[in-house]
Amino acid sequence: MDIHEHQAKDILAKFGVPVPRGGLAYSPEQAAYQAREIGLPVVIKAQIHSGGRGEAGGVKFCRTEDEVREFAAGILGRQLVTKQSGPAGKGVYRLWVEAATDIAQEIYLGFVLDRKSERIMIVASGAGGMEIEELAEKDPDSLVRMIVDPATGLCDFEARELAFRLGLTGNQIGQMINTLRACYRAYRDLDATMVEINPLAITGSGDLVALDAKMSFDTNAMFRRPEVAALRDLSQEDPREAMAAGSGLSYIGLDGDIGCIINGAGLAMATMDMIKLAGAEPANFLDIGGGASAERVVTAFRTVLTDPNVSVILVNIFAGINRCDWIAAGVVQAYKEVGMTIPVVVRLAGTNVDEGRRILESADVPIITAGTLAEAAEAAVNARPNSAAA
Amino acid sequence: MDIHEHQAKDILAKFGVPVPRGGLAYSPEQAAYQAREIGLPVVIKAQIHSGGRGEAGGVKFCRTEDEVREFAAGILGRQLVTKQSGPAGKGVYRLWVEAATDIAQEIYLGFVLDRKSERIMIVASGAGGMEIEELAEKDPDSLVRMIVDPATGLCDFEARELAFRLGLTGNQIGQMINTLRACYRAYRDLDATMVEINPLAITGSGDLVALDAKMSFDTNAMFRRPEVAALRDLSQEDPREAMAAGSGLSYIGLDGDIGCIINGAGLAMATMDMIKLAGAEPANFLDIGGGASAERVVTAFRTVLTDPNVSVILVNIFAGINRCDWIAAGVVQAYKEVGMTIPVVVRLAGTNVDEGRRILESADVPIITAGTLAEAAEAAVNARPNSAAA
Amino acid sequence: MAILITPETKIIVQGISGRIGQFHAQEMIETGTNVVGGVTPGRGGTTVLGKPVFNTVREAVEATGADASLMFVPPPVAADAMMEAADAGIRVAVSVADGIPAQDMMKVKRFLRRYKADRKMRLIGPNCAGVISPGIGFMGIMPPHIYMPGRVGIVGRSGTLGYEAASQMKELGIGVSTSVGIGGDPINGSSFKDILELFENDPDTDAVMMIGEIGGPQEAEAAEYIRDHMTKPVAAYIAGLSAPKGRKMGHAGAIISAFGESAQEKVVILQEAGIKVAPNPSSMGVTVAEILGKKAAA
Amino acid sequence: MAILITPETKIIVQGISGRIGQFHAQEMIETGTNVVGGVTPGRGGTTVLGKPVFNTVREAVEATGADASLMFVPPPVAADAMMEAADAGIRVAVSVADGIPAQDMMKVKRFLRRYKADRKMRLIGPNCAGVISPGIGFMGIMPPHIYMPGRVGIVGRSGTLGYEAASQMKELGIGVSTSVGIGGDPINGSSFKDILELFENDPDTDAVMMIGEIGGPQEAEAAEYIRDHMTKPVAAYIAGLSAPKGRKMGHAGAIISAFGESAQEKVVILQEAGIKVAPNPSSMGVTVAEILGKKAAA
Repeated sequence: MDIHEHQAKDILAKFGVPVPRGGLAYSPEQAAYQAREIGLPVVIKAQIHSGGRGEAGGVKFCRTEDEVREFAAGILGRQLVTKQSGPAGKGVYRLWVEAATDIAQEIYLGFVLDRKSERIMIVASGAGGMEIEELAEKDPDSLVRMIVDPATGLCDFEARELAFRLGLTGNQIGQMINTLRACYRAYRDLDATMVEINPLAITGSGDLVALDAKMSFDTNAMFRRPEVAALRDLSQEDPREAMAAGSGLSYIGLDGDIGCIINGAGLAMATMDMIKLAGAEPANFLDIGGGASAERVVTAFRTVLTDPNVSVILVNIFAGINRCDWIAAGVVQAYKEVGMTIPVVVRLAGTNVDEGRRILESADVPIITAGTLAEAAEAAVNARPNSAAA
Repeated sequence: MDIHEHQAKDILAKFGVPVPRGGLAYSPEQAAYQAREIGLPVVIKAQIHSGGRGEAGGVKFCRTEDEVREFAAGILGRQLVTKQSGPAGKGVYRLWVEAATDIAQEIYLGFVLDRKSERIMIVASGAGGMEIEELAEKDPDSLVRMIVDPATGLCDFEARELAFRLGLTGNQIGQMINTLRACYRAYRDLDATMVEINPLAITGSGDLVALDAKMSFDTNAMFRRPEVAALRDLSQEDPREAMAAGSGLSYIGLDGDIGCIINGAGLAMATMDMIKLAGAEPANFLDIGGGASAERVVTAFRTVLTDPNVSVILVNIFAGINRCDWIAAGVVQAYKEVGMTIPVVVRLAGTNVDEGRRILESADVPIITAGTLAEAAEAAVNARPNSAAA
Repeated sequence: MAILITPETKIIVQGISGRIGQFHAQEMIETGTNVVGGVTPGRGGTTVLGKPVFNTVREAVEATGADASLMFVPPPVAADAMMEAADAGIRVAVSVADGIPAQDMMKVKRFLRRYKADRKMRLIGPNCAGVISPGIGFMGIMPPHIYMPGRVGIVGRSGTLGYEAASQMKELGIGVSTSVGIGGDPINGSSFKDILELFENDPDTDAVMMIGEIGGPQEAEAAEYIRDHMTKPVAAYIAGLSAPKGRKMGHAGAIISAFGESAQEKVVILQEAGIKVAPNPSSMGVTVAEILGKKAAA
Repeated sequence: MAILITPETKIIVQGISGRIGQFHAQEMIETGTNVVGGVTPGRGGTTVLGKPVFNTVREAVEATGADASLMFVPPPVAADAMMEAADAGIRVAVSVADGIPAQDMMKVKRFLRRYKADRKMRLIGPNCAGVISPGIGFMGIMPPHIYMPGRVGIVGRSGTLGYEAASQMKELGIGVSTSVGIGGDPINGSSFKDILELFENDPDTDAVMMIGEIGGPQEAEAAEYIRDHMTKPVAAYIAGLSAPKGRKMGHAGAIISAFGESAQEKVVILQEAGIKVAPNPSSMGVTVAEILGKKAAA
């Protein structure tokens, strides 16, 4: 789960990270008011769940209130397309106005889960401002990595070593130790999956301040972090993905025309691979999850059909904790309730497969059945209205 | 550092331990008011830094406001002597008034530092109400011990196992897990050295509630726990010990007549052993600590002399991080400033011993010098005004 | 013999009194699995499916001599159940829970380091289908009828792809010694390498089918182990060749990282280590047949 | 050879730029101790007493090859300094800091478990006088002139009582191989047993004087070790026979617990293990002379 920059800064500031003074605005007037309160010049930043805002025109340095008002009026309510946002972009509904900072140097600081050590890893670089991927490519020697032992947490001496390795001096050492400690605690105490400060600026007067901040959180842990879960902003999410997630489905929209309803993330990915191999493109990733009821299957059909590009639906179920009879009942129910106008290919295997097949056969629905994964993918690709042209 | 029952309950309640409703009173009227607010009957408990209050008459079950007023008037301002308080007792300046609880069973629950494993140990017993020493003697089989691994903290399954081992059932299991978790976190997060709930009562309706609570804290960690340090109540401490501690001295008043000024806790104890062996009793334990200035030595003299029983002072210094010359200068200064009327025996050894001896010799002070520990102890015992009688 | 579940294994089910726990425990018992009891805190002294239920795993182990545990415990308390099993002396544990917080798994891995190797619990999962030794028994949620007893091991992150492989193999008359789902979470109890080691040392396994996917370092680690230490042939398949970069695909673990963990890169790493990689998920069975043939020829 | 400090030991001083650090570093250098540098964060690149100062212990170790560290670091950050030393590869560290929070020491002990035995740092202290191998060098705050070089080891919780013992021994012409103050805190880096093991294995030590006090389990643990594993004679003294029950006597560690840790009980435990216990602190030297005589007779 992602949150906005201003929320991340709020959280990190509470843990002790130095951030510039700032305020939130939902309108040009509010932005001007905030600029007045903070004192000009200010920097205005579009709040969207995506990086690359600066290059995309989402960040503006303003010297006057008029500039503030003009920029805010121009961007609020717009979709901002960045290199990370996807082609549809993300809607800008709030702005963060903050005191402009005199920047002498930019540091990159990130906290992520390292799957190799299965621990939190700190990645830092004295050449901040760039994305971590770029950094790793352009200035790999500047990257400092440090793994934190959860038994003791981040020790001050480790933070100090990291500060010295980044070339910091004087007061910056203590400030860096505090910042690292704060980020580590925020990560650990709030079940984050990522904390990133980029840039962590060294100001003209030599102090550290976090100019941008990103945090992501472990969805699985949000049951025990209600204060974090409350920061979720649905305006930044794909409405279909959010709706599906609410019904226990894992759905991701893609660019093809073959709608997929599959159980298990692995089988879903493999089925998409088979579709591609057969010369077509999947319209989505969809995992119906374990223990799926007929109702959930119907919801899956509804979700897939919200995509106008879908020209055929492929249901591929290898039931373990699921049951083929429930799935089959769901398919039949979907035909009755959803009003199906496109072909549906169904492949069932595993728990209660015979009952499942019997249900499909005895129901009066025009389903194309398949015995194996390969047959299913091929049948789906061939069932497309335009496949005769191929 | 000890705190009062009501403070410990406050802290533990914030961490999630169930406690009865209660309020603090500094006068009989306040006590009656609290009783009215809480609802009669109530239990009134003298707040002193000592156990054994019940047997000593410091706890009273009251059915009427008059009873409350009468008990409060009788005990406030008095010294309460318990079997743990020492003969002088502890002054009662505040009362805790709390809702009376219907007790079905009493559980003992304690958290301490186990020096063997160097970890926090939980000690619990289904036969609460008694002191842990009594429990260990009378019902050793009821004692359940569990050591907590600091790398993971107390796990729920460990707490659950402990609850089952105490014979708890139903809702009590969950309540016990919460209580154990809360105590462990309070201990760990606040640098406690001891958390004790005795009794942790099972009420008539089967719920757990902490009827008494004690907490002690690690003095060395109070620099980072200002909110805990603020709970210190000087009225419960020996004023001489508190004064000495403020000057970097470790002083403990005892019953004998030989005042001791020594460096190092080990040497101080050994010197006391030697005094006892020579047939006398030390008036105090006093460790002047490392790097002692002449001023600190003077303060040590003043502190020791506040005890009217002192008939001779024994200064025994084996200097390492200390310096004999500074100590000697302090002794000379004490003679000038404090107005010494009793004999002083001084033994110096270690760092800068020659300079120290020279300072003592060249000063015009009637000091008895000794070369060794044995000579020093013997000289002190013999220098007492009444020693000729022995 | 097979691995992890042998005829001697005594299994308890943590969470046996729940609906799902009871359903799968019954399947296990019906298939001849040696289930000796269950654990549900507060239900100690009752019985479920004719098996005794205990309040704690420790009590269950003491009373039944159980050495393995299958856990049907909800994600928020699943990590605690794992630690309880480890502390009570369970040697093999399977967790099917999907949705355990990553930091809980960090804690579990940390916790397991308490124990020396000869006393350490082997954790399979979480978020996995479990373990089946066809003809002996199973601990998990897989449909047991799709597995034919035999001499090829299966190890995979994805449960359903494991079924797919077993079923393709059965179609070709190739049986399974043991099939292990190691689960799709970013932090899991046993890695590919851990299970490959067991297969390498199992006299009843001749070859292994390994099913990986995008994300994480465990396939590369496995490739190195296979190249340097395995004498038995290994076939592999990596799911997610068509996954768009930067999107999560269900498994929290299946994130393409910046540091070279795409399906394409994994295929190359495996091939460079001399492993036969199935070109698509429909040819997993055929690829196993090929490496078995190769072995026969060698 | 002696223990802990040998002629090969290269020592750094953490906190060398401070007043106390500098004073004792100078004493060490004047007595011929092999001090190779110091560490003060932020002072890297400067020199103190002609020795190079580094920002981190790691840098100091890399530049000087130091393998031992004496720490003059204030109690609130003393634990961090210990962990830094351990992580940088220091093998012997002495902390004199008095007043370290107990939970900080729990963390340090936990931290040290990261390292395998052949790489683990031996921590002496905190709240101790340090270590001296007379004639070779010292790391600590003791007055070096009171120690005569010789073949008896001293190990004690109390610094000043250690001086007392050395001085009584010198009076009788008995020299010291190494004297170790393990410190008075409830949780310390090395126990009596740890140091006794070193003396037992040191060819240049013939006998050991052990100075305990009230509180804690380490004297009883040492008694068992001496009885079962030591071939060299050991004399002992326990301070606090006259300490009133239930009062703290300075050392946070010197608390009489409910579970049998009084001075009287310790004396009995030691005597039952066959150890000669000095009846009072003035007879520590004489008691050492006795056990040396006994050994000569054996």
